[in-house]
Amino acid sequence: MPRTSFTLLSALTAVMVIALAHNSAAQAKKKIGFSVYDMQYGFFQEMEKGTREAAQAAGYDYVLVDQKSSESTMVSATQDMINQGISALIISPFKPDALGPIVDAAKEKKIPVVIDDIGGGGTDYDVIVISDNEKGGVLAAEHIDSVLKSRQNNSKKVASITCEPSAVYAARRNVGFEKRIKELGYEVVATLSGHSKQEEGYRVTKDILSAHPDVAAIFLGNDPMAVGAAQAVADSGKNGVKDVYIVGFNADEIALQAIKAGQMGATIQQVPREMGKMTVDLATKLMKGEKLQYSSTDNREIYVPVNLITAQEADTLLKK
Amino acid sequence: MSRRKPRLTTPKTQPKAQKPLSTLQTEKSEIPELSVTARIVNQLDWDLLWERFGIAVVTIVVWFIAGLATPGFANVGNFVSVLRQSAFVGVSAVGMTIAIIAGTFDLSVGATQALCAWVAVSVAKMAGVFPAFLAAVAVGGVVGLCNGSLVALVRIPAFIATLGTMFLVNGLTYIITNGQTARFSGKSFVWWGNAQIMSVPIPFIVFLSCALLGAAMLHRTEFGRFVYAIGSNREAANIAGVPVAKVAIFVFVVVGLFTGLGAMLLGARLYSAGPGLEPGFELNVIATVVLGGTRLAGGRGSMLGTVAAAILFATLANVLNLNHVDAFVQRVVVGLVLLLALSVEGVRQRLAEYWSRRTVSTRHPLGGRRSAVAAIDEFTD
Amino acid sequence: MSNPSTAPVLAVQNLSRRFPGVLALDNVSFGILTGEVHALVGENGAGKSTLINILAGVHQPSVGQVLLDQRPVIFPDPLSSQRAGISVIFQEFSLLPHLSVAENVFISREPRRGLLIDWATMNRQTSEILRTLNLEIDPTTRVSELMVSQQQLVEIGRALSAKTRVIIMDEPTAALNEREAVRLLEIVRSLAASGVSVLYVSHRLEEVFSIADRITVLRDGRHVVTERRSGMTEQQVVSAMVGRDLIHSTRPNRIAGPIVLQARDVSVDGGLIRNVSFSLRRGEILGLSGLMGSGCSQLMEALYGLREITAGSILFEDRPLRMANPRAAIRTGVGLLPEDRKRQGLFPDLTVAHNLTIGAPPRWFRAVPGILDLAAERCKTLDFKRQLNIRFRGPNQRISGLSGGNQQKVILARALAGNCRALLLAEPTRGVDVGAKAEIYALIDRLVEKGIAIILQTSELPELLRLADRCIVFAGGEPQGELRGSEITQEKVMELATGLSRRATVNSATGGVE
Amino acid sequence: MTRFWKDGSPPQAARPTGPGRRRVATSQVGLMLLIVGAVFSVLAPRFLNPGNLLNICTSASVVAIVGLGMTLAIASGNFDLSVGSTAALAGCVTMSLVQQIGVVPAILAGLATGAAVGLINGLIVTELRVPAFIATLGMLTIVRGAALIYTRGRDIYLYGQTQYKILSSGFTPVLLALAVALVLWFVLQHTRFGRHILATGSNPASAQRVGVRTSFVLLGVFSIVGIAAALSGLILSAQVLTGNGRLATGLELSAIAVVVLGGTPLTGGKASILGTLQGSVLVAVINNGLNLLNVSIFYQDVTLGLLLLAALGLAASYHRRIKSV
Repeated sequence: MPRTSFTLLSALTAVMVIALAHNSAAQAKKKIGFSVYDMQYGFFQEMEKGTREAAQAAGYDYVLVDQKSSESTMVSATQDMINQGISALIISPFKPDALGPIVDAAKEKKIPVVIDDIGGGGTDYDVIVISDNEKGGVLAAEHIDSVLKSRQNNSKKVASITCEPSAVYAARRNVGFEKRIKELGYEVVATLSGHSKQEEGYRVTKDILSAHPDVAAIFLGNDPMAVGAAQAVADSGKNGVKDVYIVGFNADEIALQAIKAGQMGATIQQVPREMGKMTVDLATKLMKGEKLQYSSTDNREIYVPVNLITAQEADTLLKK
Repeated sequence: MSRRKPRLTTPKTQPKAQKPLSTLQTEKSEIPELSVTARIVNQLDWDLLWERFGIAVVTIVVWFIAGLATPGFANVGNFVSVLRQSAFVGVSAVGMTIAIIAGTFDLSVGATQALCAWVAVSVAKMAGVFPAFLAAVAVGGVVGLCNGSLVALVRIPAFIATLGTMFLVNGLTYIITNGQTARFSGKSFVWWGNAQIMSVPIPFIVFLSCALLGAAMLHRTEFGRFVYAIGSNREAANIAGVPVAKVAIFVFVVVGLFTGLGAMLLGARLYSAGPGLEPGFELNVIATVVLGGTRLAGGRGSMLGTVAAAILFATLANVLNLNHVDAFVQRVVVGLVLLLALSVEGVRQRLAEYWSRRTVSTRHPLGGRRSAVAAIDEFTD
Repeated sequence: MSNPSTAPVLAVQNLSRRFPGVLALDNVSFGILTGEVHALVGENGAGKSTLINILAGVHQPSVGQVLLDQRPVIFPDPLSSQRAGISVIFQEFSLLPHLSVAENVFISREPRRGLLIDWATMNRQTSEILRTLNLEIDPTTRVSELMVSQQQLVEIGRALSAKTRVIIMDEPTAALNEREAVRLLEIVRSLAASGVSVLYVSHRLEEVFSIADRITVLRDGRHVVTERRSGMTEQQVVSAMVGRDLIHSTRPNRIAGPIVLQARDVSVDGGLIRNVSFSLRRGEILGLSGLMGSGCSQLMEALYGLREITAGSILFEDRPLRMANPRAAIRTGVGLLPEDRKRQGLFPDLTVAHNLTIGAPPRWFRAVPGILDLAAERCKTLDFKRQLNIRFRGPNQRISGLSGGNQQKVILARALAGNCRALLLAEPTRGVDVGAKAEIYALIDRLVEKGIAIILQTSELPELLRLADRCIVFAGGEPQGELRGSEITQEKVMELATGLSRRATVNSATGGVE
Repeated sequence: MTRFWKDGSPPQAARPTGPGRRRVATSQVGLMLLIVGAVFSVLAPRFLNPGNLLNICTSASVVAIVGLGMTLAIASGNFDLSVGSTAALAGCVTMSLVQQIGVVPAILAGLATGAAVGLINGLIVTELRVPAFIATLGMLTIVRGAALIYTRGRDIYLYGQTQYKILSSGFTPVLLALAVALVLWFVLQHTRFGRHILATGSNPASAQRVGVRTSFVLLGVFSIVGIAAALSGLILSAQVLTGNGRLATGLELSAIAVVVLGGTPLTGGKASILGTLQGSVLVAVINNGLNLLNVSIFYQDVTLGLLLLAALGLAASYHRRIKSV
């Protein structure tokens, strides 16, 4: 035992020595650090792509960490990245509420913080680029209304399926949707969670269909679930456009394909890649110390338009 | 589960915990015809050594390699971060170590942590740090008490009982919080998760003190004795006068308390907490404990191992990130490390058997007799 | 009895086996003839188990070879050894509690139609085989529901079903009481008569001498002697086993002191045991004897708080005694040496010290959780080491490294450690070798002299005769009578145990039966 | 007053309730099924309509198939936590191959993947002697990672792939589940391999000594679990016609839950195929019912938890009552 503790000590001292050696080496090129929500999702893969390309185009070094949908990983990994010395931090937080320690750490090192989507968690970030989730929901509601109006079977029943309960900000999509659709005189017969998963979206939709065979449209908090839902509708011998109008969120590739294949109605497009690019530009400005143009100054937000994607837009998008 | 592996005909080498060196020498003088490797494999109690110090050594080695190979690993700021990160799993792993040594198990720590963290943050917001601490620990304790009673009194197998409470607490947390995350960034509260004293992070200090406390409980108190006894042979423990039920309940309470404390630290660390905090936390904790050399079947294990394992996992995550290893690959690496570390003992046994078939002495090792008895006693049981 | 042919059916030649750190078998050679009962004797650790395991294919020899019909064979695994016509009945059995009797008999040799198991045939053949062992049970019953003696017959049935040529029995009577043992020996004889060779491993010499044709003695992993039974005396065998002569001690006559423990019309678990009354005095040994299932062991459990006492009263030192659990029992001053050491006594992972003090670890404060006084613990351990002369290297040695006898002593020490005044000994010398046995007897005598009152439950009549001053014989959960001093003889005990005579000197309480 | 006297007693100690407990637990889950079903059919008007029942059975069968495999694992005294990841990997492999090599070969490839993962699990447990719990825990992350690497984190979609869709449409999942159940029941009851699984779970040491090749048995068991996991993975991927590395996360725990609900004891040596089926239906009924009533997802976990505890609590108390007599 004493021998081990001795080795332990000597080991630590040795590592410390190496530490000094490393610290002496300073880096010249500016480095942009991006901390991404979870690379398991197509949406964030797109966002990461946009960010990376923009950063490299602007001639920055670029480092990435994946929060793997865990808040403690988000904080620790991002802080590690800050410790490694970056000139600007771009982050799409898994839990905006947990941004506090990260922003503090960044401020300590005078590093500008650009938040990419999801939410700012009321922290002292420099700017947040956010696609208006609630607006997206409203968009979906109005689109559904217009579609259903044009139809004979005027069932006023719609359903709304949320992402996992802990994804507070994604929930706003459904909030916006439900508020608007009610105003338009529809009945929301079911608000359930599909845990952001394809298979769950499928299962829940099936349940909804057997509870309310006459449901006219379903809005889902993200595209994987929407795709699942579309398949569920198909499996119960109906169609995701003509019979039960399925609307998703994100405009992921799978969704666009599904729309193209006539299996689901529409999706709300966010533009992750553009957002990535924007964040890099903003970071550049901040590093230069320029003023920014906010959409809403009080909480330093810059809105990214969300727009509706139906069959023809889907085609054009896929072409690109 | 581990009890049921078909390995019972494996002879164990003889414990020479207290003075392996001297015994090694005496044996050497008696069995000269053994090859060096064979002798070492035969004479040292490898599983004991490995169990005690294996992971500690591995961790140190990893630190060395990382320090040399990874730019940016070896700097104070990074060490601080690694150590801090090790604490959040670590604190509740301290409790889990005790539970697993006692031959039980708690799958509900993840859910409990989420609930406690939320409680801690909300109470801190309303009433301040100390009440928050009390509240979090209390809630943890209560959940532990439920687990304990289910296992010891209702006599539901720990695995299922805690699986049940896991689902239960999870749902309750969502219902209580209505899915909302609580947030509080009061300096005095946040300090507990993020500050450091002389570049030693507070959470790590707490973690170490918990580990010391746990070790003290295990080795210096009657309770600790009972824990080992129950883990080693529950029926015998009962006959020997160990209050098995009471101890079992208390074990789960302890797990709950430590989890509550860890949860508060995490809440402070994140300035916030809510439902769905840290998915898969329970499995990380268990993996940490077992990686630390604690035997899943109970009866054996040490705190040192748990501490080392916690640091090792944190280091691993850190190093992988520093080297910009793809997140998907990271999953694979972590899993592999776990498997490698845990197959060491099995492989060692294999080797020992292999050598024992090859090497044989024509002369009888006088000193070897008692151990002959031992070996035979062990596997004829 | 049968006149065995001279060709060894199974033999070992210069057999050696090394385990990490030990040489368990060292150049052993001997042969088993067809149709003979060949006894293999030796102390624990003499290498019997290793030899058995090698013949069973569980282990493989490091050096030397096994000869079947003079041809060298290698058993890489148990299956191949069984295929070669060898079956082993291990002391702790190899039964699968969740499976039926038939399955246990035919496991890994299940009769099949195509892919499927042919249950009908299997069950039929099973009951045929078991009938030859006059065991009448439904082959579809789960083994976990059988009594130990029945389970053993199932094991033998398995051996027979395998068309075995050599049956190896490891301590077959260890778990049996006298009566069942006698029956087993008959079965062994008939097996031998039918041409099956039996390797009978035991250290109960009276059995060995009653059935063995030849006897082989092992010591310290080496072969000492193989000799026809007629050519050896018990003394010779013993000294061959132990390497020295043992002085056979006899029961000292003792003077009993005041009453320590008194039972009045005690019933246990609502009628499992009924109408037990006795009084136990300082400095005497009260024996409990009876066939398997007679209730002795249950009574011991009840006295130790492991079973509920549903009627009657127990006085401990004239104070009424209510024990909810063992802990309470220990606190009041009752100690138990459990029947099954491995299962109920030992903590294999823990050190000698921990094993010894676990019941009542010495503490600094009475507060809970009590802080341990490690120094005191160490002293206590060494103290007992001296008193009971237990052989171990140091208090921190793992107990799994001790011999059976020493393990037993440690557990005895544990029972004594909680300053016990009434000591319950269940099978105190089970799985303990001859040398240690004598020691433990002497030890018990010393304890009694010190004024500890002892209740002894044993299935070995010689042990009973050697130790007990008085003896209550049980049958069917009721005491059949009490024997004193010289009255205690094998005949008398068996007579009562089998319920032949109800007119023995019966306790007042047990007058009216049923 | 608690007594552990008989607990953990070795084979030779006679246990009064050998078969008892399983039957009890099975009947219990059946009983619960009836009660819960009755409640929902009152509360939710459309609960009993055939479409919904089929819907329930479908979602039950996905878990059931994994659960059935898991039943074998648990009966052999082991565990498999890697089933969720295995399902995902198999799903991805199949989806990616359907185009190139056609549906049936792709499906076979998927099942083969499952078998391979299972085999690796088995080898780690038998050869490296890592406790199954930890071994499969490690494999859980490894295989998940493998699936993500294989798909590069992207989704594979096969819209309009109608043949593959058959796997999930109509009665197919239910029939598959029943088929698996039937086969496994048959294996367990009437084949040597099956009995040897129980033997291994009952007492590995003895089993080995009486000539059961326990390592082979375990390899077989783990492979079967792997295949079962793969199969349900395929069904899931067919349901949504997309494959990705996120598929079937957390499947392992729900699978274990249904097995345990079904009354297969964790101590090994016994298996209740019927119980597992009932268990998975029970869970499916509850989730479906709560969805029909538009009850928040929050309550589904709670009910599942309560259910587990209730079922096992009853079983335990019954067990104890028998014992004490």
